[in-house]
Amino acid sequence: MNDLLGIMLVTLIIWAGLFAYVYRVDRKVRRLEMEDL
Amino acid sequence: MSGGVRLEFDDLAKRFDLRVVFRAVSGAAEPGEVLAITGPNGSGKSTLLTILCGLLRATRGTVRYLLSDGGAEIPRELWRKQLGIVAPSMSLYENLDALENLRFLALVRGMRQSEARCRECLESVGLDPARSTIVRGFSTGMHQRLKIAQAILHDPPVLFLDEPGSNLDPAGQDWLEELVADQREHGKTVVLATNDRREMEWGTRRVALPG
Amino acid sequence: MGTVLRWVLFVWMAVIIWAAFYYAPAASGFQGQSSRIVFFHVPTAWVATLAFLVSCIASIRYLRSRDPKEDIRASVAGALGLTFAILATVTGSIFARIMWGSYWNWDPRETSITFLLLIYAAYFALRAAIADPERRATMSAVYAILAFVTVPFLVFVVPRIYWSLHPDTIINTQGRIKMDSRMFQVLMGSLVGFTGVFSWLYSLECRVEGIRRRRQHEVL
Amino acid sequence: MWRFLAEAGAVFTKDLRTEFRTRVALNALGLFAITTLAAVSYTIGPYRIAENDRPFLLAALLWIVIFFAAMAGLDRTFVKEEDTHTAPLLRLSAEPLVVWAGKLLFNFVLLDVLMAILVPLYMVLMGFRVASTAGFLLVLVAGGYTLAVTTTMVAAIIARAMTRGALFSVLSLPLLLPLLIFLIQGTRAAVEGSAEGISDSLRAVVSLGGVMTVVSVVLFPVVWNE
Repeated sequence: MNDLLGIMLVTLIIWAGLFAYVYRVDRKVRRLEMEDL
Repeated sequence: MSGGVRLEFDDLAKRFDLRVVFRAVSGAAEPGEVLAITGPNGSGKSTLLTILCGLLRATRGTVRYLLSDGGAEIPRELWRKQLGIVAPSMSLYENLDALENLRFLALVRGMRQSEARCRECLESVGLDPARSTIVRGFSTGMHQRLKIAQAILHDPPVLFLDEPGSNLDPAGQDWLEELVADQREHGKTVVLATNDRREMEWGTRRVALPG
Repeated sequence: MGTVLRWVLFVWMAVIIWAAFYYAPAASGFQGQSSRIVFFHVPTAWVATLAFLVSCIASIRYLRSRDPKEDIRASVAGALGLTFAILATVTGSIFARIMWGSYWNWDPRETSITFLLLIYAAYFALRAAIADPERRATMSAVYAILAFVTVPFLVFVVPRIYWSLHPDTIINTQGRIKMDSRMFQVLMGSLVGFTGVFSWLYSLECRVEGIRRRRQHEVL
Repeated sequence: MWRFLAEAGAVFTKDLRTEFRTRVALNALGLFAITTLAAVSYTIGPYRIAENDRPFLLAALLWIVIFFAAMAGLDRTFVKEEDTHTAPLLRLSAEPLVVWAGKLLFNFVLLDVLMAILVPLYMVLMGFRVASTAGFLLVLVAGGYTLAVTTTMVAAIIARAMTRGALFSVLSLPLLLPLLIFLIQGTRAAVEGSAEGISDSLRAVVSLGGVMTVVSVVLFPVVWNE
């Protein structure tokens, strides 16, 4: 059972990391858009 | 062609990616007149001409062709029937001879029974219709004369001449001057892009492109 | 995409990942748990197709309105479509490896995705080959529509070529693994999740491209 | 309508006359086809393939040779217009669809000439016998047309691109995959003489050709006048 758990946790970590990165980019883009207006 | 065709262009600008070729260029050309477009090399004379004849889209600004009697605007698809153009960047089919070139252009321009007209144009520019050497064998002068022949083949109300005198011998240049004068008498609108001092004199109106 | 929606997406996908491993049972007829890749392979293929659709609609709209924003949408959808098509092909070959023991054997689904991959590759090869932004936009829009017209022919061709090109391969004939209800729910949930991720990335990248083009064109 | 045909005919004869005097496209097509065929027949030849595989494999090889030969030469007609700067004048003189029809006819005739040379040679070298010749000819002609209409459209697109190189085949092949599959099936059915197989593939090839024609009529002016 534990290897399944292992894979799941790794996938969750990857997903969290991806989400954080994209979220940060989203924030930065919003700031750039504010600058332009 | 009955009444002539008026050409109007205002606030024309053209940019190739980051390089602005010209900006805010306006002007008009009337039937029976010669609009001379001057400017140092690289100022965009040829680009402007390509835009005016509809082969290139301007980044900004408008180009309009109006029937001089009534002022109705001619739609873009019908422009091509109104235009004749001589330009260094436009050449003819090098594997066809002079007559074949003209016959082909006459046919695709929808001219009927154009054989006589083709021969007449050839003779008027000083080329012998009987000679069947292909255009690749032509001297640059003969090539230039054939280009002028095709430009007046369908008797267009608007004529664009981009450095028309280049490669012409002195006799050719005199003949060219007569041609331009003759076109003006027939109420044609001539747009001339040149740096040649003599050709500039033919212009009744001028648009100077900044360097 | 409001901020709340983003967090909902985050939680949704986390739940999907958990469900894919624990909520859904392993499909029968497989070596152990490896069938769970279906929850990640099918959505990527679905998003690649969806992105192609979005790219084609934006291309048609560009040709009508000549509005650069449509060109941005078409190219961004294309870029995402290419990424997901690659993901789908990779997960597909792993999936084939599990199901039939060979990495690649022109299974109907694989052919459609590979076909899509070829089209995206060609689309970007064309975009790279044209310098003038306006001409690039028009030519790539025309190509996208040409490819769009060809896809249905392949979708209808695929079942036929599957039998005629390889009549002799002894692959599980029904081609579809049996789905019990829980697996089906997780798969649908995963589809929704991936579509959410796609639309977020899509709108984000459109905005980024918009800013880049605006910055670049300050000159005129 | 008559005027349209006359003008399209003029574009066609112009291209034909140029091709006749320079033989650029025909050389590219013919040379490529013959060398590929020689390589295929030398390395594989009719006897190395198992008897029951022969109909399918020979059909597949035939069309692959034809397709790649097409990739070598069918873009010439548009690329030459741009390279020799004759396109602007043509753009100003002729209707876009006239140019499309003329060039399509030229590519179609070029392909027919290629197939007329290649297919008999292929039959001899590869021991390729066909049960229903009529069906085979129909598949060849329909395939030739659909191949021509698709490649003409792609050629028009890449002619306007600056760096060309292998762009023509990169762009054309994904669009031609379904056609290739239909034609291989049709040819195999012709070898085996199964009328039903032939009509299946013909219906598919003709409908694909029809769709491509309709799309080209709408999109070609957009590409040509860009």
